[in-house]
Amino acid sequence: MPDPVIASVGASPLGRTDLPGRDLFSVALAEAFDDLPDPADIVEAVYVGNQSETYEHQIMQGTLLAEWAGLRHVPAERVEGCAAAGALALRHAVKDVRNGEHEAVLACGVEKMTAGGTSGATDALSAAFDRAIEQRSGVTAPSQYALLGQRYLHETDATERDLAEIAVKNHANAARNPRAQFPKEIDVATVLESDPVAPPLKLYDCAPVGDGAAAVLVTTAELAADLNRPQVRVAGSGASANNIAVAERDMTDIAGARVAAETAYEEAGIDATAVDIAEVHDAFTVCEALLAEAAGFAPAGSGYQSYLPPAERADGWTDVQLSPSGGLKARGHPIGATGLLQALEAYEQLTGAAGDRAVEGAETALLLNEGGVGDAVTVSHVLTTAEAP
Amino acid sequence: MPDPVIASVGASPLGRTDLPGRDLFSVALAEAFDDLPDPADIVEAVYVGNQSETYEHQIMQGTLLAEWAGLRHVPAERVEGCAAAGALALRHAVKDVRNGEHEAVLACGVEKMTAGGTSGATDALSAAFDRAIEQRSGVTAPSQYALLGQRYLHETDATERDLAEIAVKNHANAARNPRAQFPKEIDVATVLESDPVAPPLKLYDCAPVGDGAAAVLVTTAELAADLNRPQVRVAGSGASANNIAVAERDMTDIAGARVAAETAYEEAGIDATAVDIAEVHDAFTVCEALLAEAAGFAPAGSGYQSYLPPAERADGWTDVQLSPSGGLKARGHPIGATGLLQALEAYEQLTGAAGDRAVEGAETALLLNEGGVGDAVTVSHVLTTAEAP
Amino acid sequence: MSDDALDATNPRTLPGFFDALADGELLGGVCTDCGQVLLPPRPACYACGSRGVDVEPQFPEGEVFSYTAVHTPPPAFAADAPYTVAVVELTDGGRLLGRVAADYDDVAIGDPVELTVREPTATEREVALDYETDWPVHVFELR
Amino acid sequence: MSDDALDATNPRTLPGFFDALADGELLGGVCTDCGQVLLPPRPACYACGSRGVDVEPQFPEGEVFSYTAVHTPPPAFAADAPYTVAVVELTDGGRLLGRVAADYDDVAIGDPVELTVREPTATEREVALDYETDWPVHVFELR
Ligand SMILES: [Zn+2]
Ligand SMILES: [Zn+2]
Repeated sequence: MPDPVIASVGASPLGRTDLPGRDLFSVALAEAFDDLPDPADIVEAVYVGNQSETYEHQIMQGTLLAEWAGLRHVPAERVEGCAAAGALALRHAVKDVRNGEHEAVLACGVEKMTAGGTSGATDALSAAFDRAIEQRSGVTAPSQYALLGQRYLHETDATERDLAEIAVKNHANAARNPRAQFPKEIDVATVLESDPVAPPLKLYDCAPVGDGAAAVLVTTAELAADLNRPQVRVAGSGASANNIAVAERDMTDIAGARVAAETAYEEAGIDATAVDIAEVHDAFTVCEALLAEAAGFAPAGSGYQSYLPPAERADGWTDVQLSPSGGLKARGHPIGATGLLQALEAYEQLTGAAGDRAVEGAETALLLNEGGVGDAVTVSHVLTTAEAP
Repeated sequence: MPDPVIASVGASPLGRTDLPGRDLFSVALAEAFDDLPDPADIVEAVYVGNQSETYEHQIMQGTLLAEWAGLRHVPAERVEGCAAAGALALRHAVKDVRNGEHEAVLACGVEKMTAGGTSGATDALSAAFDRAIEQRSGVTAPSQYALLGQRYLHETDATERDLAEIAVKNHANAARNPRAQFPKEIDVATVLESDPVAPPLKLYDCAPVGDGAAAVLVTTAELAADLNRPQVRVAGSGASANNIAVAERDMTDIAGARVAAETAYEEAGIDATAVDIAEVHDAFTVCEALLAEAAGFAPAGSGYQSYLPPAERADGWTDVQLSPSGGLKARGHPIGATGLLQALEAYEQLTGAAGDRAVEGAETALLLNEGGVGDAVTVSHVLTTAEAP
Repeated sequence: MSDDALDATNPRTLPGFFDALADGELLGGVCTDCGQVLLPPRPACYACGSRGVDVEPQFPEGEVFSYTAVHTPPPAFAADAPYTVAVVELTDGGRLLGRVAADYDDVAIGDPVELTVREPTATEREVALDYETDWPVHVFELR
Repeated sequence: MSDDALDATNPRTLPGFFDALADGELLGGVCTDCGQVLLPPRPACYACGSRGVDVEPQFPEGEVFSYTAVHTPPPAFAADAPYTVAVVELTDGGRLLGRVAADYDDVAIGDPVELTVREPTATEREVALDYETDWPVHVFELR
């Protein structure tokens, strides 16, 4: 089977922008194809991750963005698993290339979250919850995650201060990321004293609402070499659903993420100890703790130590560095683009393009992108450095 | 590569129902797995075609329906290309099986269109049009198709009466289809005298709004044989986007559908003359005429003769029978399920389960499922009779 | 699975489930293979995959498994905020999310609660889908 | 493609395009390779794939290519129905959909029309996305 690689990446500005979604995509596309032939000369299929049609009252984003890239008669579609939509798009591109369906596929993601105010985003995000019981009870994304967080604090030694430290760590990372929505350091007090949203979560435990688009070009290793592009190998891909309702899951063993990560590890022929950096889905601070455990980086109950230097973490922790980009929390979380922004960060880290925030010696990255609350769906990829064939 | 086959099908009642989408899916699932082991014993991945989150304020349909089928830790996602969502789900299932990703995949589709009244459906469908120019000009699905129809009548010898005859033919087919939303014959006058919707299209030129769900099990030929199921081979699959805006396309040469059909023919190693029956996307009567031409069944400008017996059609027409199910027009058009209802019809025709409406000697079927207006995206499959291996 | 038609009177569908709930009866699916309780009932068990699912009344009491307060509500519930929600583990083993009729500060994990059912408010009816309009709302009360 | 930043003042973005339209100027993308006109401008040409796309004013006249009347409007435009819409082939080669300020019965394929621009109505502003609020609406008038 052909070896799928990421051959190029691009992203729009992240945060509160004055551009519609398709224009954000234009910016991401221009960056991704800056040194390349026209997309129409290379790309054979397009997948678009997009969470909600309500932000811009627009479905058919596959067709729309393919056309915007100058591609008319190619397969193009939108894929949706709430905030995992971006990694679903990446996964389809990877599968098409490794199965010989196509030589080059464009995975993109876009979300224009700020077009309808905060209440518009709150409403759009709540469509990810089970309608019959959860939505009708008035829960929100922060309160759903707070239910996970409350239980996690109950079962483990973690404290609200630990969760705050995760936010502090991710902001510190973002401060060195020119793409970040919030490229500034914060302190623990700022998190602990921020407005209550859904206890134990406060405003600074929550990833922001924001706009953004990303584009990731997946090709065969041969084509990437022909194009003279730095390449990163996609060594494994896994995906797993779990119950849609939070109540019916194990709320502290994030089993769907565990299955997705293990599938990706198995395909890559590695285990968790081989991972140098991981971009995990810290939509809320507690997620980073839970996902560190699900990914096999941390023993049960000690994932909250992700903010500590490896030497200071509990026995059984790996040396992984989590979310060098700043994570969803500080890099930004434009829902449908997030999974591709994770891939972008890993691409830059593994190709020596991460500048000030480079994690020294990073050769293997894990991506964990989730949709719905927690692991209602999880998509995971293992990326590794690659030599041109 | 493994030979992908359809091994089972199921559908809910179609039309105005009092069941939510997930319950409609339960009905379709029960039929599809009536003679089979539990889904969890067979199915390795789930794709859900669904057009709009607004009908039931619900995204994450992949996760939700997988769980409803008793599948927890499998890849599950929603795919969306407006009304082509169902065939996109089928296409992913087919690709996964033929590429050895999975042995059995469940392709399903659901749409609960009647949960928000007619204005809800009109609004939800309009999200398929380009937002910037088309939606802001106040167009609707019927008026968009009317623009195609008006041009078609201008360029060809077709008349409004011919379009009406297409509706009459499809109602006559539906009258023999126990699954049809409108299982009753109508006459030409009923169509011509029905309320104007968007000239030249009248109420009876339009497929109805309605609820529905469908489930299609795609497996290897070997597994279908082990399960003792009648099987239909998926011999080819094609997909193509086109411009999102109607104005920017060739409005009478439906090029996206042409590309999708030709890709499916090529994979199947056949041409249009080999096709015995075709389920085409007659969301509006004029579509059947346009798609008969795009699929290579009819010479340019004579597709409107689809309602005539083969012997009475113009030279260059094949002997194909179009939409024995009654088509979207009379069988029903629950958007995200439609592509799978097309597959269901072909499955029943090719396995001798079509009862009164069986097309004698049918061995090869073409499916054309479209999303957006006309061919903004088209997904096509060629199905053929298969002997158990 | 039962041979009854899966129509809106069947408690294996949401309309049937909420009809029973409106009468004060919480119906759960109970897996005949592994005992998992499914709230609401559904065609198959997510824990083991079995389609052997009985429908049985669930005892309307349980304990708080996790809880929080919603300070930034969806637009339709703005007037209620902050309000408390919880995941409750019921006596018969199922888990169900719902509102708690108590201040956040008065709730703790492990607290015993009772399930009550009320008609939807005018505001809730306004944001309901056509088929949800008469569906009741369940609320947990501290015991 | 131009080196200018792709920001909201750039006519290669929708805000830039509609700003110019508000001033009465219809800007199109014109492919430097195959001449295709793209309305509104976009990063690449759908006809040939080239990213060589210039932005040029388009002459605001053309002919009706197809047309219809909307009898069953979206909720926001209910008061206007029935109204006429058309696909217009512009003199410079691009095609654009828009409303026609004429009764359906007074329009025919081939009729010459002129593009006019007006501010959005209060109703149109109500259903606009935040960033669309001030975008103008174009209307074709029979010449
Ligand atoms: Zn069970
Ligand atoms: Zn060109």
